[in-house]
Amino acid sequence: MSAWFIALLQALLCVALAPLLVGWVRRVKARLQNRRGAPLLQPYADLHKLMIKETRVAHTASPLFRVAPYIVFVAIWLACATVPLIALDLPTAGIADIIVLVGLLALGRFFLALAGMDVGTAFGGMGASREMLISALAEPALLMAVFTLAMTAHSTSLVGVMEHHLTDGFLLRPSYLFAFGALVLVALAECGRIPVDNPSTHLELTMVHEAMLLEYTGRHLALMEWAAWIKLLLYGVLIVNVFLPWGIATVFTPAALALGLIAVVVKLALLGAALALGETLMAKMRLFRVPGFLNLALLLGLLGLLSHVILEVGA
Amino acid sequence: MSLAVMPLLQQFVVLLAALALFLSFVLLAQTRLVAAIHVFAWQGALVAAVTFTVALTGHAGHLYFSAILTLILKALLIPWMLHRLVRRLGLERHTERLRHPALVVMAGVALVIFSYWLVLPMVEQGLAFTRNIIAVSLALVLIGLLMMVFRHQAVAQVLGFMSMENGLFLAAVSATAGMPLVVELGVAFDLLVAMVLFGVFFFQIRESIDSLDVDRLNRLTEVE
Amino acid sequence: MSDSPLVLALSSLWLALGSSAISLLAGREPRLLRLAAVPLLGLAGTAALVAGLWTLIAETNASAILPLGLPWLPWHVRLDPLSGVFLVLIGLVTGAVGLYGRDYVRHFEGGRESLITLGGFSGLFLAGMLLVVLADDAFVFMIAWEVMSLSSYFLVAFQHEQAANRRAAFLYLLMAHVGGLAILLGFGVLAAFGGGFDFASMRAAELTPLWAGVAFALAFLGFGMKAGLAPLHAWLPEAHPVAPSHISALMSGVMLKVAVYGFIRVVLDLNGEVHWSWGVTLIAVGGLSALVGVLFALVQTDLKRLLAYSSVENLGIVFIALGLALLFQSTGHPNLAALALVAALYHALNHALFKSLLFLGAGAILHSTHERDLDQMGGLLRRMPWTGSFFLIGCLSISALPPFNGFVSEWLIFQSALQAWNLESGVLRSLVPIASAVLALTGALVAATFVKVYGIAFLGQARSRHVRRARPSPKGMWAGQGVLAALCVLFGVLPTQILGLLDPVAEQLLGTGVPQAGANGWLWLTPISAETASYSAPLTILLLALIAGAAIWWFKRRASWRVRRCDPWDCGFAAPTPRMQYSAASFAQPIRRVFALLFLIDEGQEQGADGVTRYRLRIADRARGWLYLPVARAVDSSARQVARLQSGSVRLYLGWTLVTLLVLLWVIS
Amino acid sequence: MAPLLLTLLPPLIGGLALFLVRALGTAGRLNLAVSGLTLLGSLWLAWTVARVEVVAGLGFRIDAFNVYLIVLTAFVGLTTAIFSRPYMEHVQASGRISVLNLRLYHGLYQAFMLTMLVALTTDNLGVLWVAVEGATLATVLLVSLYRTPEAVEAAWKYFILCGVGIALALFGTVLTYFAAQLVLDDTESGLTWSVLHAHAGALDPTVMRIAFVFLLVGYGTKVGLVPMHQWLPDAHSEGPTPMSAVLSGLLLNVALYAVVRLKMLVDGSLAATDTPHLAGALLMGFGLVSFVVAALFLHRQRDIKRLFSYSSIEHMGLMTFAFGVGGPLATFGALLHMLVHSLTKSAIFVTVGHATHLAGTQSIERIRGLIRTQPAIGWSLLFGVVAIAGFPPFGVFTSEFLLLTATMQTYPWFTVVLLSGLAIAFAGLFRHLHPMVYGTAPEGQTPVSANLLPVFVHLGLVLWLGLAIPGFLAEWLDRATALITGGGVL
Repeated sequence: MSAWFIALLQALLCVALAPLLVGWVRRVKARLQNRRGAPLLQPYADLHKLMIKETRVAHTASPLFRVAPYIVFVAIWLACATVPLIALDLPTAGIADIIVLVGLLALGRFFLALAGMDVGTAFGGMGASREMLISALAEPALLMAVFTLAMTAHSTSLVGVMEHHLTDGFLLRPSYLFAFGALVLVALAECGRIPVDNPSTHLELTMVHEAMLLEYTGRHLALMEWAAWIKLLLYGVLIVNVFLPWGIATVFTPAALALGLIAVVVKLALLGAALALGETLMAKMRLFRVPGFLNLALLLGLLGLLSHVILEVGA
Repeated sequence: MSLAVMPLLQQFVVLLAALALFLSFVLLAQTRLVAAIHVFAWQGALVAAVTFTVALTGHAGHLYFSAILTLILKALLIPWMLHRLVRRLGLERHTERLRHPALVVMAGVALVIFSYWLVLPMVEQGLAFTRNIIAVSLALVLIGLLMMVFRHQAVAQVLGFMSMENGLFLAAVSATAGMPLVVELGVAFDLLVAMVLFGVFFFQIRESIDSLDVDRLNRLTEVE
Repeated sequence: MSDSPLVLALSSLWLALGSSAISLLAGREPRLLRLAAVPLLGLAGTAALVAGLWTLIAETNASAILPLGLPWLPWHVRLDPLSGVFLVLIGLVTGAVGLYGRDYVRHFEGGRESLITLGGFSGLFLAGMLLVVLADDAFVFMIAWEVMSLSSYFLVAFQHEQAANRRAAFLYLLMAHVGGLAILLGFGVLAAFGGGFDFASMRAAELTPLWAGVAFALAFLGFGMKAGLAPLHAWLPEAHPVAPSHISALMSGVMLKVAVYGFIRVVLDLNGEVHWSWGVTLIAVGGLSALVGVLFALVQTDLKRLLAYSSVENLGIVFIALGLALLFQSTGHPNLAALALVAALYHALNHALFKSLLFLGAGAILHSTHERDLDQMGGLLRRMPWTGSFFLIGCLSISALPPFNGFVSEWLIFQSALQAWNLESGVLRSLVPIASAVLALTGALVAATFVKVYGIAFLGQARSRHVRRARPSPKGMWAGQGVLAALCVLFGVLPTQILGLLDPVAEQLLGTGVPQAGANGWLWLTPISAETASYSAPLTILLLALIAGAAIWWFKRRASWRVRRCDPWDCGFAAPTPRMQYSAASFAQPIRRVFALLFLIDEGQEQGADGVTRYRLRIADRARGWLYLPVARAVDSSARQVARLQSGSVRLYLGWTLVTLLVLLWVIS
Repeated sequence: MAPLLLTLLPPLIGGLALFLVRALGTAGRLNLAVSGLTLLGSLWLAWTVARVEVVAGLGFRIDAFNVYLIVLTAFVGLTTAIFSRPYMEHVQASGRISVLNLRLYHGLYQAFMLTMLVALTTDNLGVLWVAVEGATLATVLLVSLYRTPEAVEAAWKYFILCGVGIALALFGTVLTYFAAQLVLDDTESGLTWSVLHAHAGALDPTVMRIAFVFLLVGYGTKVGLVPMHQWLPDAHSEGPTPMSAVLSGLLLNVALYAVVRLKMLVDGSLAATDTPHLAGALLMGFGLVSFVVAALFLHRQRDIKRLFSYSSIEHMGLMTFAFGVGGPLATFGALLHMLVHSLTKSAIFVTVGHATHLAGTQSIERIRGLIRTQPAIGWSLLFGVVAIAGFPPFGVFTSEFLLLTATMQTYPWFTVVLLSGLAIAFAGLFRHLHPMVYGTAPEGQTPVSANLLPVFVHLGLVLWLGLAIPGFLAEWLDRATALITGGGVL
């Protein structure tokens, strides 16, 4: 029972932490660019404002337009809830393994893209089209990276993977290296970060993610943005907890949980800083350079899988 | 076995067969239509003579009958009909150039040799006589066919056909002492009807392409 | 008792024949088709469904002999779990089509096309498929198979006014015939060893590896051709779309699966020992088909063509799974093979459901807008809400999104692919992951494709006048779609039960099933073990509902629940017109550009008859140029050579006779 | 004897009578009646044979092998007569033919039937030859019936080629007789097939070899084996359609029947030598070549009747091949194929007759939209072709199935050739058929009065044979098989 309670707690924690991570990234970025930047908790304020504002919907929009935000938000939240954040073997983890997680993200993306096309404006379609292109290339890369871990652990459940990783300690696995690279690249693409997409611009012809949200206002927009932030958190947690699971609570004692929380927060903070640094150093690339970028990710994932099969298991 | 030890009648048959063979060479090379018909008539007569001779040698009584039948049919009736047709078609003066007469004749010779080579292993020595006759008649058949291949004049083709038939008669008579009567009659009947039909067709052809050159019967081709 | 399912199945066969018999009278009384023939089809489907379920649940195994056929080879029929599964498949789809067809065929009444053709051959078509599944000897199998092909050919040629349809029908029948001959040859090989054309003696046959390989190759060629595997797929997107939509649903949804059935029957049941290279071949070809299929689907603008191409893709996936099954079976992992096989069957079932659902939806659109071209559609969701919602479910299922059925089967396939570490040979171990990569890529592209389809057709604004005036389709039609949609959800939410149904087949063919799949209760699907992987569709959908409900409840409490309607913003540009929307072609453009080398693209402007310059985009399939045309050219040229025989000169003819004679005489002596 | 006479006399007397009948209507009806009588006689005959294995006498001999061909011949003769009555009236109405020629037509029709039946019933190789030659003579005038240049040309080629062929066959017969005389004491019976068959083992192999070559080339010309086939498409396309129906449906069968009878003798005499299967090998060779070549020819046809005559060549090739393969299964298949092919093919020609009447031309390019204008004709043609292309559930598939399986057991690699041949032939037929039956009809094309009863009957029978072979027929064929190969399949 307590397990379920902790699972619920953790799920809520994801939702709660997501804006913080975004705020942190923005903050660090601002500092790196010699700006004062918005306060750390600005995202919460934004959400609150959007929630209370009146919501507008275009005449041309169909019911799907109004349903989509909830589905997107819920799908991504559920996905996030299945990722061990502070404690390891949670009952929620059994509901969905990594593949289901990817599937849930895809579900969210599906509705996001549909919502983008619903109003029938030029930008919406553009955004949807580009989003599907990016995801079409990113998803296999993601799955390849995930499969590498899964085949190493002989299990597709995240818990299994992490446990396996914890038990046989820190090994220099080339496969993990490749998988890590792939996962990072995919994360950048999927979360619409530089160099694939720029979350903080509405420059028409370069938008991807923002173009689909163009017609959203009020709470719908809030949910969409929030979902996007949760996704960022999700990828962050995936990266840090899968490759460096140390510190995560394996027993449900308050101390262990607290340690797990601190550990994950620190790890995420570092990752966020790295992301900010990267975004300051890199420039956004043209859309048709993105495939190259993602093919690299796919290649890395595949290499990871092969190097696992060939080097680490031995024929 | 050599000619010397043959009974006289057999020698005579061989002689006649040889003559028939010679005649079909003449037929092959003959350019004037009317003359060719005459040659054919003589060939028919020879076949009839062979039949008669074989009848003399042997047992089969009905051979006399078939000898007369052959004579009437091959030597008289069919040539007469052909002659009449030629006259009614106004072809008395018609002559036809073979393209390479020498080659054709050589081919004929080759066919003779071939047919002899073919029948060589046929039966044991005892029947060398019939074997040779069969060789000759086979040669007659093949040369008749050759003639039909090289002559592009309808009447000449019919002549070729008829001389093939002569070869058949020769074989039937000399090798097997005559087919059963019913067959003989049937064959003769068919031949007669065929001749009548040929006559009909000569006119049909002429009215359709106003000529009897079979090479001009080439509408039904699939080569473009 | 044990053979009553068989009796039921045979009676469904009779019902199908009865429906085609009745529609012979439709020439005089058109309403007969709608009131009697089509409902009978549905009834036949239901009977088949019941028979199949009965077999699977009771795990019966009945056979009988019909007083037909050759004196020494009467028609053997048999109903075992494998046939049962496919009876269920046929039954489900046909039942829905029966519901749907009643209203759909109405608009053919008074048309120029003969209703007799439509009804008569629909019945025969169904009967053929049922008989194929029931057949227990090669002779009746071939008869049923060809009847199936032939009647579906007549249905493809049903609207034969357009030359394109005629060409499609011809190509279709040609390929079907060639495939049929290959299958016949394959059976011949088996029978030569088994000493009899009934499946029983074929099963008993001991084939030498070489001949087993030959039999496999022939079966794969024949059935693969029918299943539309690349690179022999080019006929499929031509043929399936031009049939009436409910028939297209049957063809794409069911007939392709009958090909899968035949393949499983011959290779896994009759052909005994399997070789690992077969599995590799299947995986390679399947992967190719999946990619080619989805990429060509993505660039289509004709809705039904697009669906047809996506059938190629899905069959590719099924064959990948079958390949895995063969691979595991040949390397001595029967339990994993069972998993892969079950996954393949599951995906076959799912594809039958959602593909026919989508085809029926396309039919509904066609029915109310007379439009197949995506670039003319738009905003249909508001005009045809039911069709729209069901179509959405279809799209979600085919894009393999949780918690719908497509996801479960693909998840299972991934799971079995991830068991590749069990294989001894390192080469195979490294090959399977690549296959799964292809599978992943395919999945993502499918999602893109169906976002495009749904977004262009049902969302946005209507792009043409007649689409703006679209009317909702009649009850019967959306009822048919509704049934299938409900089944899609059901198959997605209750995977453990479905696996339980499919289990007997694995037992029958491989001697072992997947008992562990449902070991942890019906909530948890654990294909290998709870530790390895688990998925709980019921909980997923439950939680989704809970959270969404909570969110909505939370917002509803607030005053600002109502929304204000306004013009779209569109970055402040002028009010957008329908023509400013992304079109189907433009949506696909980025991906088309990335995979450019696969397509033969002819792009540019052309002057229309009305003097208006328009954008031209034609995308051709390379397979035609590579495979089909050369064969045709070869035949034509050799025919030209042969024609010299018929030169027209009687003397040459005589010459032929003479030469033949001389040559023969030479030969014999 | 009585049934035999009832089979043979009607065509004889009726034929003579028909030469005299002036009125077309009466002639047609009389023709019908005569054919009907013949069918009755043949059925009676069949029944007698079913009771007593063999009916023999007067130089005739009817056993299981030829009796079913006799019934088939009489049956197709009747159905074609049914079709030809209105058809010839239409022809006369269109003024393409004179009254005299019409009398000729009916008389010769029966004469042809007579020759067919005699050829089938006789026990004497010589009479067989006479009858087959007679068949040529009876039909050659019918081929040129319309007197168009093409018709005359076709008739001439038919006449010359078949005449020559038959002449060669006679030479073969003479050789056979010669070989017989060396072993038989009673020379008169030297041409009697039954006697020869009894003494087959003793016949001199060398002579028989040569004889068989001549007989094969001779009768093969009439079967339409490549490369002696050239007369066949011409004769079929230019003659009146009922003629094409009986030529394809019957004449080819009878010629093949003759070949098979003689093969039985040769096999007997060569059994002891080092080349026991020479005859079979020759047949297989000819059959395969004819099959493939004809299949290729199908692709280049512009005339609908030529098209189907080539398909006849193709199927005769198939049967020849099957008889060459030998063995009970293949032979059974071949016999069945003879049956279904002549039923289907004559049905097709009847339909084609209506179709050409409808479109007013035989050129494939100008026959369009049959289904639109007259569904009955369109569908009959479609189904006829489907049947002839070997699609189940039609009987042709059954026989081809048997044949393929038999080949598979003896010469596996030939099956590949056969299958590709079948595919090519199928494509060749359908690429021409499609535009003819489907699509929109040309302006002003109106339905014609068509009597499709024969078509339905034939196709119905073929369908029945495809679904289930009735026991008595199976037994019948099996006895024939046993007769030819010495072993049955049942």
